[in-house]
Amino acid sequence: MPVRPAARGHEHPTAPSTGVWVAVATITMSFAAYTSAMVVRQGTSGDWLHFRLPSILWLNTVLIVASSVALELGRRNHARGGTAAEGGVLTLPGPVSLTTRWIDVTLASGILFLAGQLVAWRQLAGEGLFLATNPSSAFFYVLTALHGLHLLGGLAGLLYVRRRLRRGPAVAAGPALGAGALYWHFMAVLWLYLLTLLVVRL
Amino acid sequence: MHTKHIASLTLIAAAAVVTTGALRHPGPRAGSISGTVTYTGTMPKMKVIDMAKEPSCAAQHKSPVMTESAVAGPNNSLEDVVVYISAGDQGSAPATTAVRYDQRGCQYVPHVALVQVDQPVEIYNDDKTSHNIHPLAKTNAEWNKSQPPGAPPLKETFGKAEFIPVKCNIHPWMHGYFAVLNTSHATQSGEDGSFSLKGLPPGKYTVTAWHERFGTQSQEVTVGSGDTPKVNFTFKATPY
Amino acid sequence: MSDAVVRPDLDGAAHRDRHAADAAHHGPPTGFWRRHVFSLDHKVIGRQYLDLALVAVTTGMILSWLMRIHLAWPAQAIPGLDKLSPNGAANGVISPEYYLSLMTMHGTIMVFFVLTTAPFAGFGNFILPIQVGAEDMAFPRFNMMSFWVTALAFVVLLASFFVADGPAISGWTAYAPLSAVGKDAGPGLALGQTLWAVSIAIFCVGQLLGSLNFIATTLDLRTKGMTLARLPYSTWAWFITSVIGLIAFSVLLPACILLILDRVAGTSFFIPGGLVLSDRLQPHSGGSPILWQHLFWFFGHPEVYIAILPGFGIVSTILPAMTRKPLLGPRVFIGCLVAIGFLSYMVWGHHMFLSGMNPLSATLFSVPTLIITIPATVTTLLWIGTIYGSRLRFTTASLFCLGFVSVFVSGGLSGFFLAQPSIDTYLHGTYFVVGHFHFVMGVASMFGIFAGTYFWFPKMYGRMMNETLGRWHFWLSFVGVYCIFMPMHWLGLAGNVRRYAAFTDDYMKPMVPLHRFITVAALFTGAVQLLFFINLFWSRRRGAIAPENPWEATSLEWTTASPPVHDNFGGRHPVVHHGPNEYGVAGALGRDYVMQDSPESLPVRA
Amino acid sequence: MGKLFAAVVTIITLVSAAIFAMHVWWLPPDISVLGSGIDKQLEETMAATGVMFVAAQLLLALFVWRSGDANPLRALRTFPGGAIPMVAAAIVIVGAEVLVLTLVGSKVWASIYMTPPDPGSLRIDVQAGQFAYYFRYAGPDGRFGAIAPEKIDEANENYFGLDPANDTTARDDIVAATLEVPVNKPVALTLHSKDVGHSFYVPELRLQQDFVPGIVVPIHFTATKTGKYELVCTQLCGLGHYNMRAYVEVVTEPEFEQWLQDHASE
Repeated sequence: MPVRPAARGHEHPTAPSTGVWVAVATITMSFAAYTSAMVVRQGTSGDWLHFRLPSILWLNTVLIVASSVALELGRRNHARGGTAAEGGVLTLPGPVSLTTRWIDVTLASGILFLAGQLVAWRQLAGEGLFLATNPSSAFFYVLTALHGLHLLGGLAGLLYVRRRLRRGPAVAAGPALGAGALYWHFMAVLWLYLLTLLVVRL
Repeated sequence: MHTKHIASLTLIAAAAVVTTGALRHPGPRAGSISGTVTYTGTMPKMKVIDMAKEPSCAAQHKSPVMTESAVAGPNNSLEDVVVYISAGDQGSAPATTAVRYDQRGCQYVPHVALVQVDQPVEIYNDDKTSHNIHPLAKTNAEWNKSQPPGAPPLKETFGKAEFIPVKCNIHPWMHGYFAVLNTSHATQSGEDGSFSLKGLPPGKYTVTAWHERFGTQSQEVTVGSGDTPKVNFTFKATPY
Repeated sequence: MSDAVVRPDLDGAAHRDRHAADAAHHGPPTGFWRRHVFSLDHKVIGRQYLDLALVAVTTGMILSWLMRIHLAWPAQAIPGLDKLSPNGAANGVISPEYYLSLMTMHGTIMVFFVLTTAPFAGFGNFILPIQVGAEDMAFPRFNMMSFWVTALAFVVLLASFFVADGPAISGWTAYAPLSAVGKDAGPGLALGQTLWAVSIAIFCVGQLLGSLNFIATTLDLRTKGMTLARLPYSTWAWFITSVIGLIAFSVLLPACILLILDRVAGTSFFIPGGLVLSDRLQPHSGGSPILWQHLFWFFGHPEVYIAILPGFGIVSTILPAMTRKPLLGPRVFIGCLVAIGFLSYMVWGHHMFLSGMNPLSATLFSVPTLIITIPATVTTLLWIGTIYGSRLRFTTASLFCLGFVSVFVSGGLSGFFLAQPSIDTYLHGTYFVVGHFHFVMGVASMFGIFAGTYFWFPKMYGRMMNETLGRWHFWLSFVGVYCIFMPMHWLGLAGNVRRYAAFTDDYMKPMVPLHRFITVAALFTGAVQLLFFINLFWSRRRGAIAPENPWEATSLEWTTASPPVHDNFGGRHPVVHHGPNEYGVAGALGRDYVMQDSPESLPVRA
Repeated sequence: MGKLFAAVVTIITLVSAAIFAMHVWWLPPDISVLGSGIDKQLEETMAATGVMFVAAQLLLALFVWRSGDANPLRALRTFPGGAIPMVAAAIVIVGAEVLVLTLVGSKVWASIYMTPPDPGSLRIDVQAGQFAYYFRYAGPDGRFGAIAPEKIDEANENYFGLDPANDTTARDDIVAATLEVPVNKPVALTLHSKDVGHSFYVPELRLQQDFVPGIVVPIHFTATKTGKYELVCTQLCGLGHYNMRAYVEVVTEPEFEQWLQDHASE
């Protein structure tokens, strides 16, 4: 791998992925906190109201999983047998245009997912379930909102990666792309977790 | 503000009327409305206040202190009822002298304070302990300040008419009222339930009586030149 | 890990080119804003953090002065205070609610904006990258955001001094429901409390960004040969602290968000039903006040170690340099740091012995709490053992290290009492607790900060600090803090309750004279800190020019210019051959130490 | 400088230790059955930590004195045995200390919090609110009336939210601002809060327990000495926190009966 002694972070081969792994740990921790809060709160008193989740959530789930797959395809195409981040010998990346197209697909479905989440909120509000209506609805809004917020961060990150791919040298964007993909996959997994949690609890 | 303007205008108008009238025959003399407030039914039993928490206050009272939310006098008379002109007031001068409100022996003196809109209220802590004054205002601004022993009096004013409950969180039994009114024609029924509103120019008035537990009642009264009509109020008392 | 440790150095044209490109890309910025304000340079950011901490600590200390004056002479008018808070301090006399505001702000400012920013974010930012031989942090932009977000949090907190009914009065622990129900609970609990929660939430974000940087930098940006075993102890401490911080703040953030929602959105996470405040039945229902306590203390106790562990690292870095002896049992020391970091997450419940928790779990929480004293004791003994038979150099830095050890012992031992539910039953919520945590996390980490300042100031500003002023600063502070905080333990034993604006209870009245003594000591000790300020500002301009390595220390920052150039090593990439602990050895040129990057083969013990 | 440091640390240590040892400021006399256990536990901890405190500080002072101001060429001496004795010492001394404290301590703790109150105890319902305590005795019928927050009316002394109009069991409940208890009779308290968190602290009873809004916390004690003691709040509860107190009056059985009669409501 193109090792240079310690240098500016965002040029450094492994720092981005380390950073994302740390971020993943942090976000996991905070959602663990929300989960335990949810469990405790539900156990505290019998005012927990169960309600049916908006059906659109399933569509959203499909969307986010699809976006994750698309991004992975993009990353694979860019890697073509290993990026700098993964170590190993340096190889020419696949055509940048293809990679960016996959990224565009990811961005699009990501945005659609967020839109879908908003629709879900509207549906709940339509049923008269607002943030303060009941602890269960409160947790629904809080969890979905925070997941959405983190996803927005992911979108911003991917846009940055996309820019760097276009500006080139594309090979230098490899670590960033790898990190971005890692984060995005985590967002998808996190959503699946939240969905199960909500299904079980609400 | 606005009420003040109207007030002053009406004053001028009234003055004009009086002077022009004076040229022809002796002008109209002010009348007064008086009467008594009584109750029917069973009065709630006032309870003994346990001030054990605050020895310095308990020591100030020889006889046990009772709650004051409904105080009866001889032959069913009702005390501490605020009687005031709620309509037809022909002008009240804005009051400038401050109303004194005391915290003495962990009680509010007076229990109900008559205050005019924008009239300064001076709140004194005469006790050896801290109080906090917390007017639970709804239309006026709510505030909550503590007043340690020896602290200077708090000077406050209320901009809108409202019956404001006042409480002290440090001594939960302390409850009183600021009766903030738009008129200077207001009084409280005495121990025998009697009251009298003096200095009323001839005219048609609505007299309202307010009691913190039994609510409000109103009556229409017409006061002729120098008349002293009688108006009585009777509240329905409930034990709880 | 290990693969990260040794990297093949396949240097080559490609690499050199890219490096040239870097140099072009990362030459020192020229614009004023990029240089001094929104700088990406970890050294500037570190100094910014320290300056922020300086402002914060001054504020916090003045608040404590006001509190102490009020406790000793409750009716005393303080000239001008009525200008700052016409409501809280009418005629300059502090009202009980204003006292609680001062207390809440003192605690919050000191814990978050001083004890977390200065020893960790401040020194860590400046020193850590250089000690690992990096040109900068892993993510300079996040680093800059981290500081400015923290600064914003500070501004939001201070803003609450200027809202109608004053800052929050619910203490730095902001127990629900007092902190959650709003204005009916009393003054300071309306907008002031909301600002508090918002400020802390923002602060969490800043610290998470910071910790992320510290971890990535320590793991990835170590220069060639800088194995984990060769990391200086301060870097070890900062690294472990950032791991603790990462977990702690990622739990406090959710807690604050839920609290804000309870306050502004009408939810009931922490507010149970049927509460009547000021004759008003509250609209909430079903919430759990204990939930807040759990979330808060899950952060809150590790926070104590976030405040003190950097001090451990600083002392363990300075002591060897000043004793000219290697630190006793370096691996044991690092083991202790890890153990403490790990245990710090199993003890939060000891703050809640009396919260009606299941008595059994109280016992379960008390065991790790007592066990955590073992690694703490070991580190203390290691320091004392390092001093044994050494050639101690009495610089201000070393004096503050010695002071650190002394107060840490004093404060740590009083923890034995509070760790036991049976005794905590009596001492909980008394001044004993106040004395305990001020010694062990307040004064101890303060002394760590002072030691670090006197030690690294030459590197940071290129000039030496004045030693005479420094020594006076130490001696007066050292005696002063004992006069302030030791008596608090006695007050606690006598049952003197903390967080009281005045002592009106019959059995507490006799304790007022002792409070007066403490107040005098506090005013004195506070005034002494002026010596430090004078020294700081005077030395920045007039101090003697500092050599590269004034203390004859071994770690990499002492191989750079004072102050270091923009990319720290001027394009050079140091290669590390030795650990940081090579003191009291026969080094080259008759030195008694070997620097980490000096090429000579492993030295022989003298 | 080394001698100076040694001297200062020694003075600070000995003065502090002396003041602790001489009980210049100390706990008020214990008046409860379970308090003695706590006092014993505290005394033992005080002794143990006291020894560690003095030892550690004096060791520090000694080493600093010996290493300071010395000939810079004096040979360095590493601590005999290196770090191992340190670790051993810490683990043995502190570990043993911890073990003992935990074993003994948890016994004391259990005796207070894990043992159920005596079935024959006098039951008293305690309510904390900003900023006063109120105490409720069941009255002749031995039953507590139901409480409803919306019924709370402090202006009329209805602090608990009783409903005497409809709830007959509530009519004879005795509500007082003083905690009146008979001496040597087990007392079982149920603590509940009207608004925010508060705490129940009577130093002489060696008893401290938080009021947690939303839940009822039971505690129990037996007072062994008649007299008037102060109950204070130790959980920050707002502007009147420092003013939140009540008195505990421990009286003889007949005096207590008399008191009940005096306070009997309609």
